Amino acid sequence: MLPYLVTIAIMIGIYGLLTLGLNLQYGYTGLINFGHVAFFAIGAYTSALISLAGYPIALGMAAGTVLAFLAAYPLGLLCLRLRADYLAIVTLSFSEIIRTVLISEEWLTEGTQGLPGIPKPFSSLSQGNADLAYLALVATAMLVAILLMWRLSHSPFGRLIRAVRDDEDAVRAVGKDPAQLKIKTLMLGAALAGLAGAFYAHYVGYISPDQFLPLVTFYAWIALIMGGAGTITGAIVGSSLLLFILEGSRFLRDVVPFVSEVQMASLRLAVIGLGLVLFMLYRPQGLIPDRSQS
Amino acid sequence: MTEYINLVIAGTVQGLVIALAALAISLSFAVARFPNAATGDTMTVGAYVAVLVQAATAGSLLAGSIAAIIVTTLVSVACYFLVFKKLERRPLVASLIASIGIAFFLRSMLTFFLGFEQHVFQIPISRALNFSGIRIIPIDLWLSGIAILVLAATFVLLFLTPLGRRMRAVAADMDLARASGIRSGRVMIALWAISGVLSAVAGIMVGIKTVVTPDLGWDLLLPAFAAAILGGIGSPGGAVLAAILLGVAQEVSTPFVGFTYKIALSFVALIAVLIVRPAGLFGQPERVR
Amino acid sequence: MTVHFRSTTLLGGIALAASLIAAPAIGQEAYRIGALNPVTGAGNTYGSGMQKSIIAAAAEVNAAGGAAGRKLEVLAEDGQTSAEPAVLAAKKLIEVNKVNAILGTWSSSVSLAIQPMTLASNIILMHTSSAPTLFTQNQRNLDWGFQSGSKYNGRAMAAAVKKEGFTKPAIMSFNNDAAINNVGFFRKAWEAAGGKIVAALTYEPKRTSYRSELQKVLAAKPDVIALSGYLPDTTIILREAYELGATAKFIIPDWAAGPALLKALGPDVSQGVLVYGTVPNIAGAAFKTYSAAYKKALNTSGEENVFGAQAYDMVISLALAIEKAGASADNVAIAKEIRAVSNPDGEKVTSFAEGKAALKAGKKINYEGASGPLDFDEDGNAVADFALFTYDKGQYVKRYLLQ
Amino acid sequence: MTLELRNISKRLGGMLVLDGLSFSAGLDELTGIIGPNGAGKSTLFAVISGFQGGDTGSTRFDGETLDGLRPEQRVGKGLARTFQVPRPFTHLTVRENLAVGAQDQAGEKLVDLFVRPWRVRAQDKAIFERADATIDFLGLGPVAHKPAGQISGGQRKLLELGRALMSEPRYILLDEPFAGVNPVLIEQISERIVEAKARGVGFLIVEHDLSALSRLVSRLLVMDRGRLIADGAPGQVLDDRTVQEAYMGGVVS
Repeated sequence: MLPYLVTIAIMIGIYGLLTLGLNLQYGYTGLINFGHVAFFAIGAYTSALISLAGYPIALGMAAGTVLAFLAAYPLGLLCLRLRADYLAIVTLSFSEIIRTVLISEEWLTEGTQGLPGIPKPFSSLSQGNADLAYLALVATAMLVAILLMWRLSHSPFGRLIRAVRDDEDAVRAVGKDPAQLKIKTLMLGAALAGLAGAFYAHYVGYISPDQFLPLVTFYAWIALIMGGAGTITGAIVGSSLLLFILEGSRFLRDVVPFVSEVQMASLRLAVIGLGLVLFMLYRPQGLIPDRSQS
Repeated sequence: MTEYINLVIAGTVQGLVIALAALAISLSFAVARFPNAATGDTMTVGAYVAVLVQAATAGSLLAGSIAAIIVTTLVSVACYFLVFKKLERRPLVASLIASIGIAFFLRSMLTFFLGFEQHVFQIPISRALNFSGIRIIPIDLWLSGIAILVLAATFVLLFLTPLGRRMRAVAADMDLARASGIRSGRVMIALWAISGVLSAVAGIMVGIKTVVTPDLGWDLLLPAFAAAILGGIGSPGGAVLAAILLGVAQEVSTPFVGFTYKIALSFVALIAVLIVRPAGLFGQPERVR
Repeated sequence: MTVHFRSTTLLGGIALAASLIAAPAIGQEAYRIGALNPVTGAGNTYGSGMQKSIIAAAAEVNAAGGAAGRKLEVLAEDGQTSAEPAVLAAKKLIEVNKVNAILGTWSSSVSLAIQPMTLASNIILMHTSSAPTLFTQNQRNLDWGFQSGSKYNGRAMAAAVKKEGFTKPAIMSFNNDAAINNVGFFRKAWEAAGGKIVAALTYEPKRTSYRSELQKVLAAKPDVIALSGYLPDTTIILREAYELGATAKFIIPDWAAGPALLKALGPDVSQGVLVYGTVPNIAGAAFKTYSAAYKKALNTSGEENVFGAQAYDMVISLALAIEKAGASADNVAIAKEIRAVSNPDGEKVTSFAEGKAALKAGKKINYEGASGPLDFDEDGNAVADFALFTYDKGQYVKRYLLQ
Repeated sequence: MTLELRNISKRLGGMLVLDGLSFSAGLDELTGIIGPNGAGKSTLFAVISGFQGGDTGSTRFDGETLDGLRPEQRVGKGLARTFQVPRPFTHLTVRENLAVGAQDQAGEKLVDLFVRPWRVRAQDKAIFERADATIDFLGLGPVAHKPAGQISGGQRKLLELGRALMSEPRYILLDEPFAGVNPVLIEQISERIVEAKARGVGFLIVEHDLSALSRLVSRLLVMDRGRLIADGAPGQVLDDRTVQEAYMGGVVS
C-alpha cells in the first residue's frame, strides 16, 4: 500500500506544481490561461530529450523549466491585447498547436510513437526507495515553489499584482505597466508547469503527444477551483482532491460491484463535472478561501 | 485547378457543419457574455437522441430531429435556469468553468447509459455528381441546404423580428436594455432555446457526416470557438463566415502544410488575426475608458 | 492462507461458479493477475471483453484445480487507453493488490509506460501492443506480446495485396504509433519484393471529413489502398471514398472492421472491402470454450473481439507455465516456461485441463490457443495465422489463409 | 517649465469632442478648467495622460514631447493624474494603496526581489515611511489600515491625491477633486493642494465647484464643445459674457 500512496503523493505533487503555476496566473493575476498543458508538455519533452541524449537529469529539468518560462513570453505579449474570454480560447489553441508540433516534428519528438525509457533519478536505489527519494524531490520542489509564491505575494510585486487585479487603469495612472506584470506572472506560472512536466516525464518514464491533451489543463483548473484560487494551500488541497476523485473510484468499484468498469469511468467524469458546477454555484471561493478577497 | 475546386468544396462543407456550432457559441457569447463550453456536448446529446429515435421509428430522420431539437432545447434552457442564470453577475470565468462542468456531466451521462459504441444515421449513401472532375456529394448538398436554411432562419429571427431586436439590445448593453423596459429574462430564455435548437441541428449534421460517438461535439468545440472568435463576438454573420473561411483555408492549405498541420492552421489563423484585430474580423472594438 | 475472490470477479455467472469452487482452496498462495484493460478511451470497443475473457479463463483454470495448485485471482482495472491513468492503475495493482502478472494492456503507449514498473518488480506483462521498443527492452523475457506485431500485420497485408494481383498500392494511416508501424512494415515488405507504393499519407483522427486526404491519395491512381485506422475513421473514409466514386479497393485490419462497419456502411459500400486479420482457430476446441464463455459474459459473439481471444489465451498459457514451473517457482522461472508450453514440438493441447494432464504425464505440450497457434518468436511475440476476409453482399466472408 | 498642448483634436463616435485645442500651463502653477458637461474636459485629461490618443496635435511637458508615450511612461516623466470617480485598489489597505504609488520599486522586479532582498526590504521600509507621512499629511490616519474599498467617498478623493503624490510628480491632473465631498473636506483638500504647490507640485484641476476652484487657482480655462472659450484670472473669466452664455446654454451643473 505504501508505495502506491507514494505514487499518488508524487502525482499530487506534480499536479500541485501545475496548479500552483495556474494559481499565480489566474488566482493572483486573473489571467484566464487555458493552455497550461502546453508548458507542461514543453517541460516534459525538453527534460526527456535532454536526459535521453545522455545529459544529467537535473540539467534536463532545469532546461525544461527555463524553456517553458521563455515559451510563455510570446503568449504573454498576446495576452495584453486580448479580452479575457478571447484569451481563454487563444491559449487553448496555443496548447493544441504545441501538441500538433509534438506530433509532426518526428525528427525531434518521435511523433506519435512517443519517447520511451526516459531515465529516472535515483536508479541506483531499490524501486521503493527510489520512489521515496523522488517524492522527497517533488516535495522539495513544491516547498521551494510555495516559499517562492509566498515571497512573491508578500512583496511589492505581490502588492502590485493585487492592485492590477483591482484596477488596471489605476495601476497605469501610478506609472506601472500592468502588461509587464502579466507577462511576468504568466512566465513564472509557465515555469512551474514546465517543472511539473519534467517531474512527470521522469516519473512516468514514457511520454507521447496524447498525454498532453487539453484535459490536463482542465484538471489543473478543476484542482484550482476546488481548492480555492488565490491561496497557496488551495492549490495543494485541490490537487489532492482531484487525485482522490480520479483514484478513489478504483477503490469505490471494489465496494460497488454492480457498476461496470465502463460506467465507473462515466461516473468519474460525472462527479468532476457536477463538482465543478456545484463549486461554481455554491462555493466559488473553493475549499480554502482567499481571505484577502472576502 | 479541379483539385483546388474540390478542396474548396470539401472545406466549405466542413465549414458549414461547424458554422452552426459557431453560431450557437457566438450567440451565447454575445448575450450571455461567456464562451459556453457545453455547446459541444449539447450537440452530442442532440446527435444521440436523433440517431436513437431514428432507429426506434423505423428510420424516420424527421422524427429523430424533432425529438433531438426538443431535448437539446430543454437541456439548454435547463442549464440556463439551473446554472448560468445564477452566475450572471459573476466574473465570466465562473460561467466558463461551470459550462465545462456541464459538458463533462452531459457526456458522462451519455456514456453511462449508452456506452462508447459508435452509432450511425441510416442515410442512403450515393455517388457524387461529377462535373468533369469536380465532385459534389449529394448528401453534402442536402447538409449545406439545411445549414443555409437554419442560418437564414436565425438571421431572420435576429434581424427582422421584435424578439431579435430585443436580443441584440440585450447583447449590446444589458442594463440599458433593462432600463428601456426589455424583459431580459425572457430574452435570455429565447437565446438559450435558440442555442439549443442550433446545437441539435449542428449535432445531427455532424453525426450524418461522420459517426455518432460520445466525443462528437467536444472535438468540434475548439474549431467552433475559433470561428466564433475570429468572426468577432456579437457578430453571428462573422462567425458563420469565419467558420467557412477556416474550413476552406484548412483544406486548401493541405497541399502545402500537410494533413497534420492543417488542423493547427485554424488556431494559427485565429492568433494571427487577433494580433492584428484584437476584436476579431468583424467585431466592434471595445470602447476604452 | 485463505483465498478469496474479489467482488469484481463476481461479475458474470462463470465467475460466481468459479468462486464456489475456489472457496475451499488449500495450501498454495494464490497467483494474482491484474487485468489492466482499455475499458474506456480509444480501446473501449475491446477492453470490457478482454477483461471478462481474463476473468472467464481464470475461472476455467481454477475449476481445473488451479495452476500447480495455485488459484488464480483476478483484479480488474481500467487503463483508460492512456499512459498516466494506466501507470497509476498498475501501481495500485502492483503495490496494493500485489499482483504477480499484468495482463491485457492494449495500446503501445500504455504498455510502454508500465513496462519499466513491471520489469523492476519482476512482474510478467502480457500485452497486445506492437511497438518495437517493447520487445527490445524485454531482456529477461518477462514480457509477452499476444497480438502479432506490426511486422506480421505488414507482411500479411503485403501478401494479400500481392495475391489479389494489385500492382499500385497506396497507404493511408491513422496518425498513431501502431497504425504507422503497420503500414510501415507493409511498405517494407512490398518494396523488398520489388513493388512500388504510389502514394502514402498519414491522417489525423476526429475530422468531420477525409475528403481532401482521399483526393490526395486517389490522385495517384492506386488500385488498392492499404488503410490502417480504427472503426470511426475507417467508417467515414470508406463512405466518402464510395461517394467520390473511387474505384480503388481498400484493405483494412480486422480491428477496424467487423459487423459494426457493415452495419454503418450497408452492403453496397462495404462490397469488396478486403479485411486482413489473425484467424482465431475457430474450429479449435480452445476457441469454442472461449467463445462460449464470451457469449455468456457479454452476450455477443467472441469472434467480434480478436483481443478477447488473446486475453483469454494469456491466462491459459500463463497458467500452463505456472503448472510446468511448479508451485514454488518465481515469475522469472514461470516466464521461462511460456514458450515451452506454447511452441511446437509438443503434444497439442487446447485447454488448461488437457495441458495440465499432459504435463502431469510428463509430456511436452504445445498450447493451441483460441486466438491462434501461439508460437512465440525470438522477441516473445506470438506469431499467428492471418487470413483475408471480405464483405460480399452484406456478408463477412473468409477468403483464404495468408502465408 | 510648461505643459503645452498644441491643436489637440479627438473624435469619439462621430462627435468632435476636442476641437483643435491649444494652451500652455505653467508647471509650478495652479490652473483650473471649467466647462459644461460634454465640453470635453475628461477627454482632455485622458489625452494628456495618455489613456486616449489624440487624433491630431501634440503635447509637450517641460519641453519634451509626450506623444506616443503610454500613460505609465508619462507618470515616469512626472505627470500624474487622478480619476473623476476615485479608483482605489479596493482590496489593498489605504497604506498599501499609497505604497503602490511609489516609483521604481526594486521589490516589483523579480530579479531584485530574489537577488537583492535586503535592498527591497530597505526600500520598502522607506516607501512605507513616505506613505505614513502622506497619511499624516492628508489626515487619513484613522483609516490607514482599512481596505480602500471600505472608506468614504471623500477619503477616496484624498487617497487618490495621496497616491498621485506618492509618485513624486511635478504636475498632477486632478479630475473633480471636490465632487461629492462635504465642505469641510473641500477646505481640507484645497489646503493640501496649496501646500503641495508650495513644495513645487503644479496642478491642472477640472472642477464643477466654481467657487472652491476660483479661490484655489490663479488661472482659469473655460472649455465648451471641445474648444477653449476663455482664459484668464478667475474673477475676470467668470465675468466674461461668452462664458456665461456657454453655461446658460448648456447643462448647468
